[in-house]
Amino acid sequence: MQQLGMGQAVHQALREEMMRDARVFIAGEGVGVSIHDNPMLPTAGLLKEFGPKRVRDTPVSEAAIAGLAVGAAAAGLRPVVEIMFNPFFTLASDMIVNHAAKLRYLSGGKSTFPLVVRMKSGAGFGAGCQHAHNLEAWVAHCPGLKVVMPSTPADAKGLLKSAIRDDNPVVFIEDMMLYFAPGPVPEGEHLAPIGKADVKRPGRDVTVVTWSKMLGVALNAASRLEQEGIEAEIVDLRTLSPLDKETVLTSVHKTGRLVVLHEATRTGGFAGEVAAVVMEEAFSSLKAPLRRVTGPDIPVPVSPPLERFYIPDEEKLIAAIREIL
Amino acid sequence: MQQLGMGQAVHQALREEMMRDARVFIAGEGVGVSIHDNPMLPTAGLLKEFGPKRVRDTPVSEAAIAGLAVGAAAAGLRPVVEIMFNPFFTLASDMIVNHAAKLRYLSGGKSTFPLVVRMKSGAGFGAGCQHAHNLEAWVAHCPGLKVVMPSTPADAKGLLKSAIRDDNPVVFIEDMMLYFAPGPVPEGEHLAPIGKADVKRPGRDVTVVTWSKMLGVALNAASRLEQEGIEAEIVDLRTLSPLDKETVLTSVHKTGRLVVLHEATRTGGFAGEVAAVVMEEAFSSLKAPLRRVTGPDIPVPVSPPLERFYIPDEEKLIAAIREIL
Amino acid sequence: MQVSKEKQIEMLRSMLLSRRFEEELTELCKVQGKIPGMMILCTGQEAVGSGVCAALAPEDVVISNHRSHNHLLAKGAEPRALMAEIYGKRTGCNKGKSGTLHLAVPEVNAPCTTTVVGGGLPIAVGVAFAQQYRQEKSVTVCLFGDGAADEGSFHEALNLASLWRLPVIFVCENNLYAGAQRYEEHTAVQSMADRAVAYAMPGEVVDGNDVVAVYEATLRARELAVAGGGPTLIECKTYRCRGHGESDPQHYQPKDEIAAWQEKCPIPRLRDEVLARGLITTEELREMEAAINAIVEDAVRFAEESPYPRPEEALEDVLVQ
Amino acid sequence: MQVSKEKQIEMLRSMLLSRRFEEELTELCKVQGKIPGMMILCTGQEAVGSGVCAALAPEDVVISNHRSHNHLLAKGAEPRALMAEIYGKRTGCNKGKSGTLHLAVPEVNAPCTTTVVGGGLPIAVGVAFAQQYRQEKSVTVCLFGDGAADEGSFHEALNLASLWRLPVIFVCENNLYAGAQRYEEHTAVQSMADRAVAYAMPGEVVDGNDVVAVYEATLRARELAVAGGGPTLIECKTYRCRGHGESDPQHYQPKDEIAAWQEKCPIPRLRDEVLARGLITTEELREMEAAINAIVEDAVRFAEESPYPRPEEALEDVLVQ
Ligand SMILES: Cc1ncc(C[n+]2csc(CCOP(=O)(O)OP(=O)(O)O)c2C)c(N)n1
Ligand SMILES: Cc1ncc(C[n+]2csc(CCOP(=O)(O)OP(=O)(O)O)c2C)c(N)n1
Ligand SMILES: [Mg+2]
Ligand SMILES: [Mg+2]
Repeated sequence: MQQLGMGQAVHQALREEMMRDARVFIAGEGVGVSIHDNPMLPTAGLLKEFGPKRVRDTPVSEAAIAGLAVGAAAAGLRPVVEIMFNPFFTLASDMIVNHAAKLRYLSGGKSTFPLVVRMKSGAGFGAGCQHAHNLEAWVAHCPGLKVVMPSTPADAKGLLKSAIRDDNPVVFIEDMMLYFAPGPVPEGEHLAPIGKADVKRPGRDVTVVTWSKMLGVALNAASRLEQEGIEAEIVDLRTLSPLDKETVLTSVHKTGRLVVLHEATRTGGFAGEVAAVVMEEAFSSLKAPLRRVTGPDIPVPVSPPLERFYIPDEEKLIAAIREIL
Repeated sequence: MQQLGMGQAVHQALREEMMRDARVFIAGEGVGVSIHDNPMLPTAGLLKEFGPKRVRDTPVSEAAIAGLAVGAAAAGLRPVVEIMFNPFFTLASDMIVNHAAKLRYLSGGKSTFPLVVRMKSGAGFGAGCQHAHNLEAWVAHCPGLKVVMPSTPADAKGLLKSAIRDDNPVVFIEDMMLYFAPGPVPEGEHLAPIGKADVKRPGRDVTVVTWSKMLGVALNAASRLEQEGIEAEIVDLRTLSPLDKETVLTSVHKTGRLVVLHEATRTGGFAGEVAAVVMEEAFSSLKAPLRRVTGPDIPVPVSPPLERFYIPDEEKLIAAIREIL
Repeated sequence: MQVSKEKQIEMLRSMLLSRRFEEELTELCKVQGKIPGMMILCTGQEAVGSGVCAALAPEDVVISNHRSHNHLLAKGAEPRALMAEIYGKRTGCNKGKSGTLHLAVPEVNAPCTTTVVGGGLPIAVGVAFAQQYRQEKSVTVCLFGDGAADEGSFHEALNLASLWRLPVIFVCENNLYAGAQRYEEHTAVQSMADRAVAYAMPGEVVDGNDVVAVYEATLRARELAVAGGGPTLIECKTYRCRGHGESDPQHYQPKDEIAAWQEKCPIPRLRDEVLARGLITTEELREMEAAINAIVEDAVRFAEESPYPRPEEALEDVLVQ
Repeated sequence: MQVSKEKQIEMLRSMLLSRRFEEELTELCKVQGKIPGMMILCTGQEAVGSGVCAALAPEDVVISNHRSHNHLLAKGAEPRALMAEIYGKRTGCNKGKSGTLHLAVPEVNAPCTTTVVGGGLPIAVGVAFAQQYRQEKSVTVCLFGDGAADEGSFHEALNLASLWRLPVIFVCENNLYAGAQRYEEHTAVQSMADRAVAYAMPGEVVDGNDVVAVYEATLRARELAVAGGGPTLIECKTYRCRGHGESDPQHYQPKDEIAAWQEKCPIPRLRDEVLARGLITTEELREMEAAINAIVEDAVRFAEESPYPRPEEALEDVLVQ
């Protein structure tokens, strides 16, 4: 099977959907001509292939970029717009949260807004807290939006294709660190279902729920624990909203133990939602307290030792798992 | 003791702090001359008393209003700005989340941003989802911000005075429904500590954690349950961030049962954080599953029966409590 | 340019319908518990929506704001469906989910109305982008207030629309107030139309109480837009004769200012002229008014008699399943 | 107006220091793992920050953006503290939390620098509000790029600043590119200074490679501001000779365009003139350059030898305790 980084997988999904459906266009800052000339990045080459009508470089105007998507979707196109980095979601958030997410409801179900907002996220680049701030918990708190956060190139391709075909607004969050790690990706028509979690590794002792880049941390920790005969089941949510409770609950019913791992800061992070669902619906199966392994409640710092301190790693996850075994 | 609505209590706090400290000024849309001529509202009369230098009506420019606060605070003033309704927080969120909350950290602790952002929130006015959208969970997910959400006029006065004297950015959220219900408020210097929850009613059978307007629902439910000999302990968080874990945990250790009640939509709501903290630190005390009583995952609708359906009420809370007793 | 008799009569009728519709609301919203939410009316500003929409084709799109009744009625919205929605009834155009503030009427190409001030501008740009993308000969009109022109969204939207020469018409309804702020209390710029310069876009000021002038300015902007000439900013100078909303005591609006502008009401202005020029007889006018009365009364009756949605219906229409 | 010899020498020195400082960074950032994050330089644009800051008093405030080294050095920031921060060292001006992109130097009245494009504009307005509130005779300068002028925050900030006649100077550093977009690809307006009209604010275009012109324009704007005349928008037309960041291959910037602008480099331009006019001797110049070399080398050595913060120090400085 072809080996692609997640950036290339996103590129392939965009390319295939643009070929399939003339209503699909992409817009954003540098989605056409970019300050990077790197084939590993999602939109590289699309301008050349599809031309300036369907690949639109925009001014530095996040509200207009998101509004463009809302209006074009209302008028029947299928926009895929990019908000360069997650912290700039704030600037687009009125258009996405008060408009994309609500206007269908406000129309009594008459208008539809089939749009995708792609955002790059993730710490680890030394760019600091105005470039790295994982806000998936914000978006997952907004009825009317779907939230996808893939962890593998194959999922990224399959989920983005599904997102583009979805008639609802989908926020699609890509951890930049994943752009550069190749993985197998099915050629051609490969769709992954939005709203389905994926057990990336089965195990009977503890359930680790995670998503996006942290999946790698979870899998590495799991293989290390295996040496000691500890079997961690790794549940990759893939979609935060709608949340696949069933897969999470099935796993916790089996293991009786829950650890949630995410890069976002701890307080108010989406781990809380996962914990609440389990505490509501799998309480009787629980054998141990919850553990959350997350970024601390600080902005992402720049200095390498500080940034490493911020990002959750295998050691922290393994320690947390040991605590509840 | 004087009986004031929460609007009047906020007014008193603003007035006293403006008299106490010449660096305090207020700004926002209609904080001076307003389309309402109602003494129950927080800023009524302040323009008359303090004049246009310290009571600044602004254009409809939420980013500029928040930026005004960030800059003025950096320069040593103590701004108290108003974002008219919670959904418009989106428009100010870059200034508040990427700047007010992060710039101190980015300065290595050299710059300080002593500012307060007041926001009106709450459903029940038939104004619909672009005016009513409880987003306290967003703010509570941002390191560098404190989040206060009072439930009584006395707390509103005491917490707002503390917020204005706090050297950190504080987001102060007022449920408009509370403006019109009078309650006792201490005269003069009355400070409530930010970061301390308050047990508004003791009980041994179940812990109900709530805040803001929902406290009233909780207290009414508690008195009704009392008739049947069920004693609910009502914990009013008052401050979402920093979260007073101790008070919550002490209560759950005693009752062994947790219900979290908030008006915000369910998925990703702050109830998840409370649940996670309890599941982490009071697991062994828990006798029953968690229950969350929240708004459903929909935008706030306008039609009266639909809006009533949205807002959590005593019946729903009582039913939830019964389920876990 | 000579505006046809039919067009003038159409605009008079459009303004009269809007006025009658809102006169009903003025009374209805005083009745406790009858109408949910605030009641925001445009009494005296009817020439803007009626003049603009008279210049549009059915396929043209209108994006309106919190003061939308006239805009939507002028675009052809069904009075019954609007009134029922304003009541919060299940038969309303949005099943009671939107109420008066965010009326969406896709049937007449008003797919969404936003009460977030300035929110309509980037959305209108997106709709116009789709029209250009599909090479349609239609345009999008965004109606917004003078206060909205201070929002960042105004700036980003106009810059992008001009850059891409999108077929959009930005109509600033300058009614001299933004909430309780007088125009000069919220901006230093003499005229909002001056802001067109900042985007290399044509800007035009028109008498917003002269429906014919509004109509003609919109026609010109539309011609330019469909010809690929890009957007226009039209500022319609008018006045908010009533409060921001019906609960507003208007304590900050000078009485004589209100009186002076009531004198300039666009409806008698056109009515007297078409009567004087014999384009309509008193008899025909009375008939028109009677017909409009009947329509509005029927709409109110329909709204009154319609059922409220069932509570659980609140759960519907969030996502496409 | 005659600019004093001292002022001209001061500006030459300021530009030379900035250039040398960044020349070091050009090399240092190529060394794997030495400098965290992106490296964004202003080579060729030094006349802007150096000209602006030469016109300011110590109490004046500067709010800068992602391309800040020249702005901050010109305002008097300590090269050691800046370099150590760029290295992410504990001795950096922000203890390694900010790095090169958001250098805050409150000691020289640069309390915060933001890399959110356009983010500095509303903040500068807030600082200027405080200066007016306290009736100080100081001003605030916001330096931002041409791309930032398309953000909504630009619009809201300029409208409010003009409305309240705040003592703020908006300096748009138009280097012809915003990321990979050429100026005319991101806006249709001929000149960003034209946007001043939209706020009834004076707007001025200056040659951004003529440090004296920038200095004089800033002086005029400062005089106006402290006299209560409100804000000015100054557009400095210059050019981004290097990529957006050091990793940018500049494949979209025409080679001859770059070459042509390198010819217009502001440093030789002033240097040759002061030499020609005998304001400085070759000898003095060589001494100045040697002194600057020593300062920069010392800063690099200091940064190299400084320790990194301990990991747990990441937890400090979030809130005032
Ligand atoms: C983003 C936002 N801020 C504030 C409000 C509250 N608000 C509603 S209408 C209004 C005034 C708008 O004035 P203008 O744009 O001139 O429209 P007009 O009401 O005069 O028709 C304000 C401040 C809002 N709805 N949205
Ligand atoms: C709100 C926001 N959007 C996007 C970016 C990414 N970005 C960083 S610099 C830049 C270009 C800015 O261009 P300009 O304002 O002209 O400044 P210059 O880089 O040319 O000095 C962009 C798009 C950002 N930092 N902030
Ligand atoms: Mg107005
Ligand atoms: Mg630039």
